[in-house]
Amino acid sequence: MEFTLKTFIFYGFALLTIASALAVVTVRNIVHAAFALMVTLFGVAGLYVFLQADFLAATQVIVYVGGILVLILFGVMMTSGRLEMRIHIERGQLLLGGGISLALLMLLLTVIANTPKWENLTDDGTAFAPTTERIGVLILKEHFLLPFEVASVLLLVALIGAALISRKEVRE
Amino acid sequence: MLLSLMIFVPLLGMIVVLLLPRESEELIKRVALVFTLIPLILAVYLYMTYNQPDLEHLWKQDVPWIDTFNIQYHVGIDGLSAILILLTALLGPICVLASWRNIEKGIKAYMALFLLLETGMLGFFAALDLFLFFVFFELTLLPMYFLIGVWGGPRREYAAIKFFLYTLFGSVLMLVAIIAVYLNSGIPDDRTFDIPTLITLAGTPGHALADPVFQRWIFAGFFIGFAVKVPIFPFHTWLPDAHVEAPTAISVILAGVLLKMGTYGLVRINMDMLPEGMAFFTNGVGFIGNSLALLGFINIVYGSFCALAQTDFKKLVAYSSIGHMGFVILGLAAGNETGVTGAILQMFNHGVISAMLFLLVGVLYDRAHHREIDGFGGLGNRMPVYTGITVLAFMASLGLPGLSGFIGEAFSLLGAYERFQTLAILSTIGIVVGAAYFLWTLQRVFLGTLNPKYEELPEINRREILTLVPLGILTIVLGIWPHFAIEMFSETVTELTTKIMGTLEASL
Amino acid sequence: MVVPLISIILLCPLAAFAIFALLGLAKRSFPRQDLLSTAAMLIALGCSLYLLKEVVPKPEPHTVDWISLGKITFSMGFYLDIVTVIMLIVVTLVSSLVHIFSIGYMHGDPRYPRFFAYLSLFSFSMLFLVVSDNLLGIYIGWELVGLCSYLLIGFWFEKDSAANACKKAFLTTRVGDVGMFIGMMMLFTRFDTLSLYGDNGIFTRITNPEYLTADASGIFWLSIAGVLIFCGAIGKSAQVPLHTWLPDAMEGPTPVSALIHAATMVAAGVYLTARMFPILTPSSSLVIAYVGGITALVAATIAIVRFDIKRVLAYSTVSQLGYMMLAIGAGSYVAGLFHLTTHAFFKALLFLGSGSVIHAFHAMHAHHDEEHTDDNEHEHDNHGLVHAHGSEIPPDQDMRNMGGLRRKMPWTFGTMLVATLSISGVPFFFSGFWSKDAILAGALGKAMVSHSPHYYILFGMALIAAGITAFYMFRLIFMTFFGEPRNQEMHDMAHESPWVMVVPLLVLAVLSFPVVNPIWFNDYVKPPPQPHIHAPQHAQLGPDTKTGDANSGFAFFGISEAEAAEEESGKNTEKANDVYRIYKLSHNIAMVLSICIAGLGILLSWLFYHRRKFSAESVATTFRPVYNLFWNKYYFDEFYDGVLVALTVWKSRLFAKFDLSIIDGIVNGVATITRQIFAAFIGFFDNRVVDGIVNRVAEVTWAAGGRIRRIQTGAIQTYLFVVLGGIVLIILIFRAL
Amino acid sequence: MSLQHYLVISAILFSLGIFAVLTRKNAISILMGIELILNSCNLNFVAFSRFVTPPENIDGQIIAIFGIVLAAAEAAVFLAIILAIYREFGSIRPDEVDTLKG
Repeated sequence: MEFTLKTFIFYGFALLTIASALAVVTVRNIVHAAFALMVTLFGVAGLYVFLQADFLAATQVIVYVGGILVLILFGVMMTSGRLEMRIHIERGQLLLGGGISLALLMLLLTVIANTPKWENLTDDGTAFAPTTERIGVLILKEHFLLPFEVASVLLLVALIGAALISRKEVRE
Repeated sequence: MLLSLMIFVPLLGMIVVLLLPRESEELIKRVALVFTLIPLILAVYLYMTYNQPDLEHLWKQDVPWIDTFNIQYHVGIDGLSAILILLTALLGPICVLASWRNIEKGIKAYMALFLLLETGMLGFFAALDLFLFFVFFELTLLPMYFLIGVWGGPRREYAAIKFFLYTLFGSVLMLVAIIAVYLNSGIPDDRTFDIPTLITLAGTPGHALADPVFQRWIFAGFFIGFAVKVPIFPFHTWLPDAHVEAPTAISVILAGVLLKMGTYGLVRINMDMLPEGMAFFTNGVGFIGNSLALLGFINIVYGSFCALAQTDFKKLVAYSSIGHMGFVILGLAAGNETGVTGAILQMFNHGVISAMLFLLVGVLYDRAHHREIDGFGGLGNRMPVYTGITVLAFMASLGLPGLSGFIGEAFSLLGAYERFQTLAILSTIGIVVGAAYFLWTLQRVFLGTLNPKYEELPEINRREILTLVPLGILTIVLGIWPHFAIEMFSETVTELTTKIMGTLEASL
Repeated sequence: MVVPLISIILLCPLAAFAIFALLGLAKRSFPRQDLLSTAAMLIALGCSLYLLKEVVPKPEPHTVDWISLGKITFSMGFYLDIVTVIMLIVVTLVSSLVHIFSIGYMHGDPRYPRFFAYLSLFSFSMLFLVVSDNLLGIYIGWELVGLCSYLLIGFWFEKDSAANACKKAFLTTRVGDVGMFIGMMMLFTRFDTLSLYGDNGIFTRITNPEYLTADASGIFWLSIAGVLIFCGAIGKSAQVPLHTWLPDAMEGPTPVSALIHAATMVAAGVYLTARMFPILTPSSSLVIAYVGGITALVAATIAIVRFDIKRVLAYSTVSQLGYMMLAIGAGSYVAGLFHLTTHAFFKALLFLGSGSVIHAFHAMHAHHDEEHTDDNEHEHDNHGLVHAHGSEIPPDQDMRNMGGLRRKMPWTFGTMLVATLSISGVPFFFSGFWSKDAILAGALGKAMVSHSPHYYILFGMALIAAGITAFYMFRLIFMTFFGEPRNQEMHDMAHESPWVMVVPLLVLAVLSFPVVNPIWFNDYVKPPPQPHIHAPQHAQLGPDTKTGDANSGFAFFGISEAEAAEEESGKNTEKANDVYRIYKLSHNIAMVLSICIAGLGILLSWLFYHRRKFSAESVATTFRPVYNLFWNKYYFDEFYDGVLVALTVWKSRLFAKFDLSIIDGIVNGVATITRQIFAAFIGFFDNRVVDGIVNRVAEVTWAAGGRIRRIQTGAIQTYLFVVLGGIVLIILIFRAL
Repeated sequence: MSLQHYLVISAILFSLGIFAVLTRKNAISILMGIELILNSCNLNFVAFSRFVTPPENIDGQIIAIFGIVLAAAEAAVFLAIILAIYREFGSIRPDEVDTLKG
């Protein structure tokens, strides 16, 4: 594997993603964690670009960064207040959780390394073709129409549900 | 096909009744009536067509049921079962009508159980597979237990459990006998429960089933099972209790049909399948050879005398049933054409007449709320129509010629006299005592001065008359022209008696 | 023509009853049931008279197969010979007259329509019995008339005495019927049929050795069967010892007594015996004759001391029925049937007459009831006798309240006097004389021919009974119609009955003269052959001589048997003439004796009850034991009630108790033992072992649950730890494997 | 830039997400962990779509879009629940919300 600018940028994004994700799970201040998450999401969006998923990368940025992250920040603001900005972590739990996560990681890595089918599947450098139009056709015209509709209903239900749960009891 | 339809229509009715809401009582009763009328209509059609060869296929069905044991769903009709099915189907709607007003609680469950009972009874008379036969036999037991135990009189639990245990005791012996017959019916892969096949096998010389000693034991097993049902002395004490406690319609079914199941079984299994056993118990040699006739005689005399001593109207009728079933046993024991014809006629006629008697007792009980014979008096003046019908029923029951009860009794005795002279002559005591208790009852309840307590007793109503009239008409018609009934089963009886008498002659 | 006519005769009264019964179900009634029933009977009467023309000498039965079972066939059918027709006419005639009489007598009764319906049903049953050609048919009619008798005796069932009487009548006759049924069973088993006539009938097969051997055992068997069949007649015709029901049956309305309990139903026993004449053997004949003779005498003696006008007539009926039985037993078939016919008319007349008297008194009944009961008791005290049943006599039937009625009720008196003269055997102008004389002559002739002391005794009994009959019948007439009124108040109220009641009396009175001509009777009615009576004197009879001259007196009744014997076989003309001569002689002797004894009876009665030369009371006191015996009816009722009925009831109680305590006790005992012993063990096992295990399991589960539940921390992260840790572990383990 | 690269990144993200979910004592942190897990999944989908299926087949990307939609919905509901819990318990510490404790 030759070391090109492309690979350099790829590794840069990968590192950014992993490092910021690490920050998400380690920093004590929840607001910092939220910002670290933002970076992670950006990183993933970049990786999507490398995977020639341009529409998805854009969606990732808009929805995650523009939507979900803002939502999370609102959540932080409404629940933590001024006092509870810091995240408490217990030592035993930390060790146990770390152990399990590490074990899981090792497991996954072993699986990845030991699956012959997945070896040598490199980027063959096929020309980039914009995906937006095809996604649009697939979702709105071909066989993903139904899932799309279902997903939209799900979203609607979720939003109504969220509104219902979070509002104050009228009766009281 | 039609036969299966007839058997399972009441079951369908039960499901329909169960689906109806509990509150719509009128609807439930009507539905039950409709679902008991359908078998009656089919039975009338059966009466018209049972002996037409081109329609024979309508009245039988034979499909595998449990292949592992070669059990089939085999139902069919011959003269004997046809007449009893007719009786059952006739009493069905009458009983529903008789329950119209006097079942106060749980009419839904009552009707559902009743319909289940009817399926059991019809199936029993039609079954031609021993296993199926037993299943239907037991199927009647359960609804009956609840019908007596839930809707009965003050001692209903006692009566119901007594009925249940007695019958169960009998049916256990029967089951043993059935299994013994099955195991001896052939090599392991070729065993059968099929009754016609078994009858043929039992008549094949050299076959395990044809062994006289084997047949004797099997005969005894079946006999006790059926004897409890008939009931034959000394297995009879459940009957008065069950009758006294059961609601009117259930008494009617009990006396009208359930007792006939015992005697039907005696003919279908004990006589037809086990002629050697039958011959052993009726060959007139010694005590054993007279035992069946002796039991008939004891039933007649004992039942009649016990009836004479009763003070409870219903108990009296119950004991009279025991007496009358004695004639059936006596006629069957005779084994000749006259006797068996008389016995089968007596089965049918007793079904009709005792149904009338229990309905009549029920009418009185519904009005006066007690059944003490001595507590009435002079009702003849107050309720002339009721009295008239009662006189008809009593006279039919005490064997007045011209009414159907006479023919059965007379023929049973005529037949029995040929074989068991002394017992037949002694049995005529039952005729006199029978007249005595009915007339005495008639006097105590209807004659004399009117008991002032009952000056306002209402006359029998239309619905009650409607339940009684068909039975009354049958009583008179069959009394005048018994051929209507006899022609149904005369062929069956001829075949049967030829076999029995042949076996008897060979064994002597 | 025969079958349709008989069908009409049967169906008319049946239809009259059916209309009543069907409307009754709808709780209505036909507006004029009385006219309907009467019309039905009159039609039947017309048809019966017409049937006289249809009689042929050797009739064949008209049958249909009723029940066929393989080899055996029971047929039902009609048999029409002269005897049948005579019975038909007697029944329909008397029945019609009784119907008409009842229109007046029963007027105003609350159950007026029902009475006529019952009468119609009775008439149907009786006619059915008469025309049946087989024993089964006869038995059916037999029992049906019994039912009607039951219903009609108990017509006024509010009276306890009536309710008792009807039950007694049914049960007593049923005892006899059972005997008859056993007889039928015997005959059926032997002959495979219950038909009497025709090629396959019993009377044909009886001579066939295939069915019955003529040796001693066969004859013995036949004798038993004959006597058993006769048992039915004993019950129905109220012969000793089953006679007690008939006097009690007087509780029924008087027209019923006239029709059923005097003229027709009770005579059915005689009819049956006559029908069964061919199977009678010497021994069974003798039994029948003795039963008849004893009955005649016993009933007559009881009748002497009765005060109830209807009871006197009832015992008289019993006595006369005994006569008829005696006649048939003695072989005087024709005489028996002739007496049946004449008796039917004059006894019906007597009953209807007494009904007329009772009707006249009836209005008084209500408000004199009490004081007359007192009177009766008073009188008993005077007699110093225990009158168990005395106080039961209704005042309007008590002859001691009557007297001097002949001026008040001339028609009733006149007609009843005719009947009394007839029954007493006053010579020459009354039918009863001829028939009674024929019976006496028959018995004496039989005695003289057979040299059997039995028949001499029987003749003596019959003769005495004849005398007593004359005595008590005139006692009745004198006490009722002559003398001074004993009860002025009742006497003043009495009146002659309306014409609907008087006309039947007149018709019957005419029939009590020898309208039914004995000569005609003898010409037409011939006794059937009795193949099994091989009396030695008959065996050698010659074919001879039909000459028995019909003008030489009235010997033909006796001759009939001889003639029958002649027709049968034999050679010896001389012997036949001998027998004929003996019968003729016996007839002359019997006639003289019977006239004498009847005269004696009437004379005594006149002296006792009209002229009062002797006091009946003093005679009674003198012969107190005998009087007591008569008064208490030979203690039959006491015996039956005290012994037989009590025994039966006791036995039934015993059985019921046995059932309840022993049989049911065993059942319940088994149940209890099972529960107590078996169940105690099972209970222990159940409590300690089975339940113990269940409880332990439950406790362990409970405790375990208490601990294990702590795993449920409720914190999601704990669960996640466990789940993920578990997954990792599982994967690791599987990889390791 | 082979498939394995993406898979390794995805696996690391997944493990970190799991770690956050297991150890964090703040519900919002847990939500963030879940978002990480979801992202790793999406990344996998897209990577497999890119390398395993034919180039014109982009089903994996569409699944990833649905995944994002799901994540959005989930986030909304999750936060709503957190708000409700906060109102109820005054805390969003998951170990304090233990009403289901046995």
